Amino acid sequence: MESVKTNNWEPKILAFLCNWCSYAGADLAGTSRIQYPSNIRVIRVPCSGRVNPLFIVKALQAGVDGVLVSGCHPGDCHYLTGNYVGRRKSATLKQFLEYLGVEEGRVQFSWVSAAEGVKFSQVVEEVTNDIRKLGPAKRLVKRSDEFGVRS
Amino acid sequence: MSLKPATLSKKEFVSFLKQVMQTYDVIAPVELAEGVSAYRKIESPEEVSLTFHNTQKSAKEGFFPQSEVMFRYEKEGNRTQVTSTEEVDRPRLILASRPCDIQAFSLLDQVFSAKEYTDVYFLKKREMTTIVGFACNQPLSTCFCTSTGGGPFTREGSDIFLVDLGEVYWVEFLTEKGKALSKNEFLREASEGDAARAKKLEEEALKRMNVPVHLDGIETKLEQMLENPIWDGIHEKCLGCGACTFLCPTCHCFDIADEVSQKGGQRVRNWDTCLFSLYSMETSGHNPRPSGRERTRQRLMHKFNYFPKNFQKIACVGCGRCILYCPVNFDIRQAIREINEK
Amino acid sequence: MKNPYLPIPMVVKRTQIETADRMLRTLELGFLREEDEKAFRFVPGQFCELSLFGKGEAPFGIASSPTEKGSLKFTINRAGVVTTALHQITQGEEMGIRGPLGNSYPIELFQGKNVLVIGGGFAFTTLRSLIIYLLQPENRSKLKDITVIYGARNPGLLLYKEELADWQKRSDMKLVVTVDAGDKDWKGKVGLVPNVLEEVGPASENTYAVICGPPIMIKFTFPKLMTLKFPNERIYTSLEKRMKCGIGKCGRCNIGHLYVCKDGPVFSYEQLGKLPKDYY
Amino acid sequence: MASSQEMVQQKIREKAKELLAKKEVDLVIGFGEGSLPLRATPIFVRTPEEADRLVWNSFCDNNLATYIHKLSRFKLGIVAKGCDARSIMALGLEKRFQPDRIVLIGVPCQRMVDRRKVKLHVHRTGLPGNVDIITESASLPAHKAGHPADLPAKKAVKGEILRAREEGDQLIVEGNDFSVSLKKDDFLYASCKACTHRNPIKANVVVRDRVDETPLTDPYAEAKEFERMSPEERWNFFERESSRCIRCYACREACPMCYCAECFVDSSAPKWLEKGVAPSDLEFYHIVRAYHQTGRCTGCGACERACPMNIRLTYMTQKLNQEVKDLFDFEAGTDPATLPPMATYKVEDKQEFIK
Repeated sequence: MESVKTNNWEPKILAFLCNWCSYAGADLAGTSRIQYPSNIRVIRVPCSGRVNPLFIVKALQAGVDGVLVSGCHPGDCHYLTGNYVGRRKSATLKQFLEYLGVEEGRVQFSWVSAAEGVKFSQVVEEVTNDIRKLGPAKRLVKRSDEFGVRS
Repeated sequence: MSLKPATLSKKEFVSFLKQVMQTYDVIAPVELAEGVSAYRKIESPEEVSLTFHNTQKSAKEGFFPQSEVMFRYEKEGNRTQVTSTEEVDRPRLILASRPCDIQAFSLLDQVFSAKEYTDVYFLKKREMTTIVGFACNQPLSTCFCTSTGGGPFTREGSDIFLVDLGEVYWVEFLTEKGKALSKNEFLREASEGDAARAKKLEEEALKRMNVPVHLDGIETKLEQMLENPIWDGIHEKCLGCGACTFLCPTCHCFDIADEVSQKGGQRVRNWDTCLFSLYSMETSGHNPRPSGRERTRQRLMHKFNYFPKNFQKIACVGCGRCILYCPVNFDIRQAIREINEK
Repeated sequence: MKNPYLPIPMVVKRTQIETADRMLRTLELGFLREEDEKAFRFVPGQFCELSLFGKGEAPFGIASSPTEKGSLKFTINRAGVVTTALHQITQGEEMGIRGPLGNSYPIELFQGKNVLVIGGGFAFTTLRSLIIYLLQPENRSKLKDITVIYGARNPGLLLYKEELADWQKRSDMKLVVTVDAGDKDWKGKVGLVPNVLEEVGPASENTYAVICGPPIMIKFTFPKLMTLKFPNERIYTSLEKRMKCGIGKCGRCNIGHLYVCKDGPVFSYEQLGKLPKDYY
Repeated sequence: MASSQEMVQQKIREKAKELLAKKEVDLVIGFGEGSLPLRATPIFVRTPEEADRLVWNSFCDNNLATYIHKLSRFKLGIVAKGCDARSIMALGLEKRFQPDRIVLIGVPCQRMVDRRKVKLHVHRTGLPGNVDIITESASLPAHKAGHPADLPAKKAVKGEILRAREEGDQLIVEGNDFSVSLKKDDFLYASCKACTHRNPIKANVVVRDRVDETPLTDPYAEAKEFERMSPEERWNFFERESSRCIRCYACREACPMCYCAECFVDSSAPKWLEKGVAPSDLEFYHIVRAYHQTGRCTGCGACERACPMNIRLTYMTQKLNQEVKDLFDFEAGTDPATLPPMATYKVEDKQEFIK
């Protein structure tokens, strides 16, 4: 059953994109007609530092196959230091999730500036490929019929 | 006409249970981790573990699970199709419930069947369930069921009653429901010796229950104590977690919430506790029980004053779970003592 | 066995924003099944759990009177998740109700007596139900004087303006509407409910008082009723508490051994005096 | 001959009396005699006379700093072990109390006894009269979660523990039909064995000589042991542990660092998770609860000790502590001048993991 599904399966990836850079980078990729996989769903955030790690865990629970958080390069933060603070959250959360057994690569991070449409498409390509290799997310995912004790 | 007691060899317990499971959904103590057990619907007899003093979570879960779907709904356009999950299609059997938990069932009955409204989810399960009581050969020092109207060998409320005699279980059939199991081919006729052994174990167990907790008159005592300064002290170490109330066999508060899924969703009830501040918090942010003082008071007043006022019985069966598992050693026996001394 | 947790399916027939701040909205709900409508018998003061699938339930007093056939009215203050959703629901949508729940105003006691109704803010909902019920000719004939004092913070926050205008014109009742602060168009009374009560000074002899409002209003009005020599057993109020099941099982709305949902929400001050001071 | 512990107890009482008598504090939070063997219980002492109820032993395992939140309007004296003191310092950094309103009665800690390990040791041979019926015909689930595998395996005693006392490095445990002497070191909390800060930092007064802070195990032993498993095994372990959760939030309430006015689990808008016991909700809760302690956890183990279902929790927080030490060279509650790592940054922080 699973394998049948896997054949047509396309990963669903949630991307938290900083309004000031990566979101504009995605825009640029689009307006420049650069192709990238359509697997990402974007949530625009004011800063990569705004991404509460809770959002990432929630996204995984809600059933996305992967999460990408993308913000401004170091030194370029619109709020000066938001991406630095976010970087610490990202580093610790990533390690922690992998420690608990969430596959490496489910949660990824990138710096993409507003000028980097090409880089944006490459990042999405890479992340999508990584997650496609990992297969559908199973750990932590809440099944729609899930209730009570999982047997 | 009562049936003669039987015995069941422990070697044949698994076979016995297999046969039972052909007719019943069996809810039995399962060891979730070493030394931690709770009642679960079992898929195979091997899951059962009867080596507990008492389980952490009580057997009330057999009728009132921590989370329970009340109905599912599906939306189609403007219409919503609601399907209740109240029906119980197979007979159920709660295996090896301690007498304290069984006494608690009768208290929960009062709440859930109270005349104005019947709680179908609880009652339908209750009706369909056969209860196999399990004597406490070794009550713990934290047990005080004999002070709350029960006892380690109290049969009341059981359909069948088991006593662990070492190599075999002593099996008594107490009700019509219980007798339905008497035809199980793995039961043997009990001997005089078995009866004597069961009797002796009962006497020994009762002898262990030698530290009474004085609950006579506590309802009246508490009547005048709502604003007593005693509450300032009693609650102080309480962390405000829900461990005691969630493990308590008589606590029955719940919350109702909707869980949404893609097609529709379900309305669910989950255990809740008066010790959480959110429990009584109103949408405006106002909380009539703003601190641990009021919440601890509510817990004790409900058990020993409000519940008896409504149902003529205290809402405590002396199982000792709240004493054993409180993270800060809040001991309800001490609280009772303090109340009595006021 | 009847399942008291299953909602009765209803349809939103009409909606109306009541107040200038748009925080209060009245829903008029119609029954989808005839048998439900027949079975639904209530008395003013009772409430329902309004049920929105996916959002949950919240309790609301029934604002319409049993004499207004064909639908039920509820006025909803937007505060939390459920009430916000109830502000968004549109005409023609389906939803559920559970009820009628709780006790009611002691209407049978009012026979041959005067009735004083004091309301404040949006707690006026079940009082609307009560007043309309009492004004029905058959009921009205059994009563002596009816006096209603209703206050809101400002004119924009007064509920049921049509009804108020109607009652103002009637000769078989006395209506005093007051606001804490008027605006340029306000021609009516300005003053706090407790003070207006004192000014109106209704006789307490042979009179039942029903009072509903925010805790602060109750706190200051109650002593005035004492001054007017209303005995505790003839003052009634309706309480609010966090509720879930509405049928005395889930536990959270107790005051002492009573449950506001099942044994209330209407209590006399005599009853409240005997209960633990756990309700405010 | 008074044992060192009795002397500590005496000094705690003296200090508490003095603080209360001189009105330097309104109350002293310390430990009193527990109502059960192997236990002490938090007490709140308001008069010099009451100070004689204060005790000190190897069962004083609660982190008393958790009471600061509801008592911060008072001047507090707190009996503080190394871990309590760290929590207090960490809370000070988060401005949870006025710095001059807490007096620490510091107790260099002898490490606390894990009562569950003792009980399990006693339990493992089965209960007389309730002989294990199942294990002969069928075995229990292969991996028995819930407790570290480092328990002494020898068979000892049966039945319920009714009394326990300490004699030097021994723990005398007695029941109706047994009395056994156990080596305390075999029954310590894993978090105590790994502890490297047994001497309370910044205590106003210290009631015993400094203890040697060399830990009995690797400071990150639990995390390292866990990491030896494959990702799949790790997830299964985590899933199994979380599945026992009853949502009582004892772990949250026992933790001094858990004090959010509204915890994410209690928020209704947005509703982050349901309130039931669906496994993924339990997992979600445990991940976020632990992760929220990043750079704030002092490794006291209060969460795990509080759990009525014996869910293992410190392997998670210990990993976070290890990460924070490796990445930011920070240990919570050991340095009153440095901001917690998640509240700050360095330009040169590692970022190889970022594309």
